[in-house]
Amino acid sequence: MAVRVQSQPFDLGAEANAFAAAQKGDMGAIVTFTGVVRDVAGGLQAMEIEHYPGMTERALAQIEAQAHERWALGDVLILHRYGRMQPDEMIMMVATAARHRRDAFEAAEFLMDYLKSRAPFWKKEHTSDSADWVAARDEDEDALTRW
Amino acid sequence: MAVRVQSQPFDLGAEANAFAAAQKGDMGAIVTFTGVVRDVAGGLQAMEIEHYPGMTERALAQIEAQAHERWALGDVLILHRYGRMQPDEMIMMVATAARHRRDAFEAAEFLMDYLKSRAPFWKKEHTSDSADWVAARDEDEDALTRW
Amino acid sequence: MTIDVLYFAWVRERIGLPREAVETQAETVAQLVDELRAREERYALAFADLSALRVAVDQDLTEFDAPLAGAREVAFFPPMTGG
Amino acid sequence: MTIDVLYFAWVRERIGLPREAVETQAETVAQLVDELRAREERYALAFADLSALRVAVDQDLTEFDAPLAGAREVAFFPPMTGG
Repeated sequence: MAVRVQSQPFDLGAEANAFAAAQKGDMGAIVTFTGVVRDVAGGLQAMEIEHYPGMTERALAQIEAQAHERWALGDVLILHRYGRMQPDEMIMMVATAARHRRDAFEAAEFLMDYLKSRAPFWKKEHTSDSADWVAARDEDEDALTRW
Repeated sequence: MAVRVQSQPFDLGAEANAFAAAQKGDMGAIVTFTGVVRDVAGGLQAMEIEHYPGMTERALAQIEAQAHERWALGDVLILHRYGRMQPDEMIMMVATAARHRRDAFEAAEFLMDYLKSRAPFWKKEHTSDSADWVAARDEDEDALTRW
Repeated sequence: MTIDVLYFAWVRERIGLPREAVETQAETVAQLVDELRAREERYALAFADLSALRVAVDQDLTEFDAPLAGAREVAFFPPMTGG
Repeated sequence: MTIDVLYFAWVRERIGLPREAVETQAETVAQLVDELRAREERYALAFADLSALRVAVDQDLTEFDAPLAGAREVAFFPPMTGG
């Protein structure tokens, strides 16, 4: 079980290398997903992420446990930040290890789909003249029907 | 276009960080896949990868171009080693960047499925008493029917 | 019974506080919501459209008709936007 | 015409060399294979089962009935196992 919720930045490269080095046996496939703060509409000054301490860790651990039940996996990492971030900063990452690439890919997509809509994080976008909570997207909710 | 074919080891963390740092605009989703030499049957001493210089780069560039046609992507990286490797060494990686996570995931899976069966690499497993060419798996060929 | 009631994101902003202890006899989340709505305009506004809200009881997502027996913590918030 | 013929993996090992220049009048890959098979036992063995082989003409994967007109390089190898 590796779930980390933190406000500090993380180093994708260091995390990916440490995750890969920890895999034993025949886990030949490693997938990572990284989410980055992007300024889609223009004018974004900061992204603020609020979360629900306690429930966040609990929800992420449940999502991770479900992934282990559904796919033959080695380790799983879920790392998610909260607090204030600048454009181009990394928000979160997941990593999966598996013997077969399909399992590693599917499990990583599953983790992303679930944590998008089922882990208690809320994004707020700050521009020079406004601060708006990001609305949940129907397609994120719909993505859960795949699983 | 970023296709690299090399015998030297590569550093997943350094590659992932450099790839992420190069993304501009609204590419908020980054996926990496890494393949590692695993000793599945026991007794593996080395994995040797032969390739077809010239055709390899050409085939990988074609696969990358197809991915760019099919998905809305930022950069794509395909890095594949040849020569002799020890268990736990990294063989290859791909990285994709996209605005939407589904595009980044699907493109990475597509790249993997195609390079498994359409790029001219051949693996040979060396144990203490034998050296055998790895047989192509039907499921790798079948995987191409998804796309 | 006393329940810790938590608010997040725009629910927190609209109600104006992140958490409060609520003395209640509500048997379900929906009854608790009705009690909160009756308090003040800011609560009525925050809970105007339940379809725009999610609820967790003791840190598990649940529905508005969920029972509150034994619950210690109830949280209200908008649909999540992590990742 | 003279064509560079390349062999990889176990095809290379069975034939015993990585590449050779072949003088041929073959009009298709299949005709070139027939000429090679007729040379020596090691060629006949390497090309015994075409379903176990793949072919590239000028570095593009193709079929055994592909024409050789204008081709400079033909490569024979087993199904690929990259990744």
